[in-house]
Amino acid sequence: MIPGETILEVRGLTKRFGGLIAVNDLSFDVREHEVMGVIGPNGSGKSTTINLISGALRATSGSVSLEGHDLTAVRPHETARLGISRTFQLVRILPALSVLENAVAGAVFGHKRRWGRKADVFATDLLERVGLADKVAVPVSALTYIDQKRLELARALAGEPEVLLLDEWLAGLNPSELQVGIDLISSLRAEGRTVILVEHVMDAIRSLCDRCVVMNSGKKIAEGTPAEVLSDPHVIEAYLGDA
Amino acid sequence: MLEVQDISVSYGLHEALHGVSITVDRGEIVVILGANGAGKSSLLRAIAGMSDGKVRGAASLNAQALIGQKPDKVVETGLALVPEGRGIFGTLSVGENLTLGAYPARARAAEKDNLAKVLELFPKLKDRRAQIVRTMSGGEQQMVAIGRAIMSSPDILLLDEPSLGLSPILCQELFRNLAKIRDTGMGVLLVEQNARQSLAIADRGYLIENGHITGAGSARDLANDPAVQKAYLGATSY
Amino acid sequence: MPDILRGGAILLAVLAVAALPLLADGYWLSIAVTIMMYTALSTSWALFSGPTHYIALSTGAFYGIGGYLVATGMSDFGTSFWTMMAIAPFVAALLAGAIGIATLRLSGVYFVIFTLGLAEMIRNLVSWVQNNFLGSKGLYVLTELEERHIYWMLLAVTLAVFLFGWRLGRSRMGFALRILGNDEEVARHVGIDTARTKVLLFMTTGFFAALVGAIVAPRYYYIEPNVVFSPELSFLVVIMALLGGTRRLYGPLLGVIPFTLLWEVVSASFPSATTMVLGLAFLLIVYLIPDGVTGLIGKLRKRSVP
Amino acid sequence: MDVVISGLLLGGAYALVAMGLNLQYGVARIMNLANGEILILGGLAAFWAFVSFGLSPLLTLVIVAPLAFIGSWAMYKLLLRPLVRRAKTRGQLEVDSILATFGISFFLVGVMVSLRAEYFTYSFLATPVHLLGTTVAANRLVAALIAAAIGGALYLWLNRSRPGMAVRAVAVSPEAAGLVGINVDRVSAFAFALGGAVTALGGCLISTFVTLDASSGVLFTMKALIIVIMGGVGDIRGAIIAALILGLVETAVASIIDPGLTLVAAYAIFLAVLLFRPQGLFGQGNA
Amino acid sequence: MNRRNFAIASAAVALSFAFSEAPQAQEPIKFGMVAHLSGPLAGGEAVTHLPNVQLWVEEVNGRGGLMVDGKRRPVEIVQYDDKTNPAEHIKAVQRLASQDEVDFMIAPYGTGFNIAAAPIYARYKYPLVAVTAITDEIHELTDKFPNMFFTLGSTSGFVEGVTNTLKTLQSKGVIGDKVAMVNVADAFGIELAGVAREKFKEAGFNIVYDKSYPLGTPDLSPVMKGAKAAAPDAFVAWSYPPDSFALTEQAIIEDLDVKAFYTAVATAFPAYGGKFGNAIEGNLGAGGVNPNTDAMKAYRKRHQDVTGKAPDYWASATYYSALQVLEQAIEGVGKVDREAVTEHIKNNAFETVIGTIRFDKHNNSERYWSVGQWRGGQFVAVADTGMGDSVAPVAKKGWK
Repeated sequence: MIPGETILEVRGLTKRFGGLIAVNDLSFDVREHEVMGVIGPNGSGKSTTINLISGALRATSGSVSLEGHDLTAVRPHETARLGISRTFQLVRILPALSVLENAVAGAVFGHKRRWGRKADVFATDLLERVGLADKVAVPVSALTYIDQKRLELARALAGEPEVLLLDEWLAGLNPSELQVGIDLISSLRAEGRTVILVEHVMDAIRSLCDRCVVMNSGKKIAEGTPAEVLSDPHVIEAYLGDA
Repeated sequence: MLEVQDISVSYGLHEALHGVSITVDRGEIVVILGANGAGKSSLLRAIAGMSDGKVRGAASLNAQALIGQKPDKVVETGLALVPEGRGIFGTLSVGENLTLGAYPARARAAEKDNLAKVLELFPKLKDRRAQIVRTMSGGEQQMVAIGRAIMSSPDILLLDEPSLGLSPILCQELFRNLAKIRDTGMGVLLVEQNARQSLAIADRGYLIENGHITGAGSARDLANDPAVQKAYLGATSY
Repeated sequence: MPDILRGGAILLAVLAVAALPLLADGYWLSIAVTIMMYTALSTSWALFSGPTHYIALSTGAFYGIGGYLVATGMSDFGTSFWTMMAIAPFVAALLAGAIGIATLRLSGVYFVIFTLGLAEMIRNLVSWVQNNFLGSKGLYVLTELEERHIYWMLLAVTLAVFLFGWRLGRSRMGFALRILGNDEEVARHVGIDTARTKVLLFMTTGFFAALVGAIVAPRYYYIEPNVVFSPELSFLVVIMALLGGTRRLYGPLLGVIPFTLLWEVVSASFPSATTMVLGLAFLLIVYLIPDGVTGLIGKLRKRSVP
Repeated sequence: MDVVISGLLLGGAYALVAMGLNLQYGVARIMNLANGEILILGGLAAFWAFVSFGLSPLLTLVIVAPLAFIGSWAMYKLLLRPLVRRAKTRGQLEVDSILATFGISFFLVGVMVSLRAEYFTYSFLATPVHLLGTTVAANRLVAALIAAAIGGALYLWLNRSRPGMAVRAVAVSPEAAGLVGINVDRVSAFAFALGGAVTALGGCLISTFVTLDASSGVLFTMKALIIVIMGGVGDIRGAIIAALILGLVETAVASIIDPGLTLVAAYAIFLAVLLFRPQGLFGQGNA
Repeated sequence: MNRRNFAIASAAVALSFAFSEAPQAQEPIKFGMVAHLSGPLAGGEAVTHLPNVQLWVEEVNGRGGLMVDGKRRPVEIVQYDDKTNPAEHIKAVQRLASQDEVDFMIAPYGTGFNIAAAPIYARYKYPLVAVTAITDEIHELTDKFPNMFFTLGSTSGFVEGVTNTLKTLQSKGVIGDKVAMVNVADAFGIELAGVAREKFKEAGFNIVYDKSYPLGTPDLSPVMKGAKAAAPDAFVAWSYPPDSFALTEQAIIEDLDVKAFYTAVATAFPAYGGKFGNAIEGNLGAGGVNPNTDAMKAYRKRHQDVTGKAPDYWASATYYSALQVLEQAIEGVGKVDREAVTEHIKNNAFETVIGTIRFDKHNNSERYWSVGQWRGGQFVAVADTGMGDSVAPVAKKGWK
């Protein structure tokens, strides 16, 4: 799908932890229907960026705005209601809830605020969408790793986000699961969803992203199509290695 | 010599590690490569007596059994672990961290020598003795963590993803230092995702996938293996 | 069971419980009052602390506010018992709101410690106000209410707590609480205002505790601040709720009944060593029934069904 | 000046109470609600030795401290250690230890009631001492001096000696302590026992100027918890300073505003610390 | 489960059987008692109530028991602990009445507990001879609960005693008109301080320091320093036991130079004299007795011999007297008939260790000592209502 208008704007975003600058003057735009990759070495500030956008952390300076709404000083629940959903680096399932309830959780408090039967139907559809239709009755503790990831994705989608943040969603999957995962994200892309994807898996970056931001030590060192950034000498030096 | 025989680790119903056997000798660097969740950390924690799960199998160092021992006993047999996230005492000073490293009885006699060794390896720490560790940068904290492990006079040093969160330059420095540590006669067992750099300094390596050892060999052979190249050197991030 | 049958059964049970003062008098009625009081307190405590895992030791404070406001209202201002009973819970809820806003964003331990001393602090504060601004010839709560009237009022409160809990369990807010209890981070990111949810629930707990304190006040005729603001009560409520289990709405009830009876047996059998034996009983509960009675029942059920 | 001296002396007494709890909560991670009862037991011992044998509380100290050490050690090993083992999370341990130690405190109150239900009160060094233009009671001064000595000794021991450092290491991170070969179990038990000894010792001293009875422990537990949290969990220096601040604030409020508001003031500063510095005055945050 | 005896009582019962002239053992008369064995009031209970019950049981059973229906029946105590918790107290009283079906009950310790238990006593028609209960609501309470009797005076009577004592000292030129007053901030202290504020003013005293402190305050030195700074002629504290001790100790340390020093509850405790020795010569406090009557002397000696401790110089004797009232009323009626016993108490006079007790139409005995003073190791009454045997108060001369 052809990328549309700019939907998310990040401007001069900076986050300090004590003396450490985790994110340093970061700016980029995400356009509607676009899959934006954020890559970089461990500790380069990718996850901090996701946390700043989702409101889990508050920026030291700079701004994030979604369709003109300033998200910089907004708490996570408000961010969620304004249309940003996320998954977590280490998968976070609600262990005492059923599979269906896990998915419903995303639908109830998001900006559509579905409830009761409506929410159940909606969540059931999404579970089917991510391939969990036959696992609805399974206790969440018995789900495999990939199924937990699917469930988390269903929960995030249930919020009907304007922008979906996937924080290393593919990490830890074995090669066969990886293909399933990539296909799933690719189908989201085909639906025209706007996604920010933090990843280490280069295959996924290449096949899924419209554009990429490369970070190192909190700074953006490159931005462009995957092909462009992956051949950028700075990126090779700082991230891919020249050995 | 560290000998790990047929170790399995399970957390509840989930088995994270199935019958893994490895050996590490003094004076060599052995690297274990594997994806996230493959069971690498489970292996190290099981050997060091810090597993939260149920551990079966055997491991021994210098003919002393390790499995079933608490971490403090394991340290006394001559094994030191630098865990993921470093496991340092963040609110204590560099000096205190190093002194605590020499807490095991086996390390007391050689405390001075070990300290000299650490400061030679990491000259930066020399004038930072009074600094509180958590105010230091990631790379410096990693030095403290490794330095503290060396203070316990280990025969074998275990490191869980030491390059995590380090800038490429610091990574290079780290791996150079590991090579130096090997040259002092210590054995180093390294769990890494940074295959390229770790294979460059390692003597031998194992591949671990879904809790199984799926390959083993000399570092050079592994680096040249096309499957390894695809899985760890090309297709993934590094 | 069809809903209508279940509804009928509940109605019958409630009627039977309500009829108790007609059958039992004296001793058994006073035990029934105790059970009813602790059921209301523990159940409302569990509505908040069960899902959120914040151990609130503030029941004694709010309960004390209820009793104290009734006493001071009647003794110092000549207001009626009913007026004060109506006002007290709202005062407590407001206070709970303020405390919640200040402390619920902190980690659990701070909250525990803050609430631990709360009863003591409020006792000091009201005593000071009483001493300096009201003055009093003692705090008397002289009403025509008898034990059975108090019992019925407590029954009404208990039913209200259960009804509230039942409605909550079926509401967005109840669902929000369950999510919050599972993972607060996730809860925030699916759009739940966790701070507001916690504060509102904490206010509800304070509301009910003060209401119970107000209703029970006429039982004592004479209110002493150091007795109504009892830190011990806070602990008893927590222990009974945990003994029963906080996962189910009826869980605390299953803790209150055996605990009250155990307490009776202990006080009757060891009149001069009650405190000591109760201490031992606490320890046994903590070590032997860590998941509460409901957890125990669940475990037994699992064992009997292969 | 009056206020400062009296405040510091009161703070000295509080410091004694808080140091013990700080070791127990900071190192062994047990929020010990029976701490106040251990203190009262110390007071009871001092009272009993004084009344029956005319033994000076300063001598009783020497007997009480090792007894309390052994008792607390046994309490940790037998009653609390299983909870530490059982707990999957820090929160779970907190809930369990709150309930268990509350049970223990009940039990101890029961024991003491059967020993002596009346007030324990006696006169020891209740003589005025003139100090910097104000009068203070000698017993308070002695208590404050001993508190300072114990606090100083503990501080030096924790910071200068190897075993002391091991205790601090466990306080900072039990996991990392295991990694450097510290037997976390043993150090925790030791710290808990030491905390009990210091608390009981505090009880001996406090009984010389406060009228205690079997049921008054909970007040001390509460103050101690407030101080420990204010000072920063696991930090002896913080506990001492927080105790002094609390003593000063309480005395100032009692003298200048109204004695009826002392506890309210204590709570107000507690809340202020929580709101503006949730890790405590000396706490190092969530390292 | 519910017939646990007070160990000493049962020993006494066993003893009484041995000496009983009746060939077969008589069924005991059961007396219920709910005590505060722990909690804030346990200290006072242990001084003032429990030893007297022990003494009384031993004495009555020593002579074979109470004469009822022409036979001597031993007495037996059924006792529970309420941990100073009114809810527990009410439950325990209920249990005594309906489960143990005790024949009579012995009044609890503390104003609040007497009032809280009154309705149950009334429902089961138990006479309640309250001792350690001081209130100005006696009329209202006895109207509501006609089986309730008061023996230790009213709040106003109490404050009047103090006012009169101060007045006497003032008229002798011992003190001026400046009074420093403090009170413990709970119902008891607030009530007394409230009444005292009016009465002191009426009597022309000038209250130069007036503060409250919370129950359980560990450090009362600021209070004493504040009082001292106001340079009073007299010091009055409406205090409870722990703070009575602490205030006195602080006064010694601060060397509070007053000629009248009053602390309320616990001043009459033997422990008070024991702790401070000669320093408290001339101290005033709540209560006091006339230690010179033969009855009182004999009582104090027996108390010491039987229980191993001295009685306090206030409510101990009154509490024992209340037991005597009950005893004489039961024997006067000659039957275990609670209503008749209540009537008997209303209509008769009783000879007790504190003298003759007779109740007025409001069930109040208007004979009590209200202020005592430490004189040569004894705490003697210097103000009273209806007793007429108190001595004149004297100036306190320093703390040495």
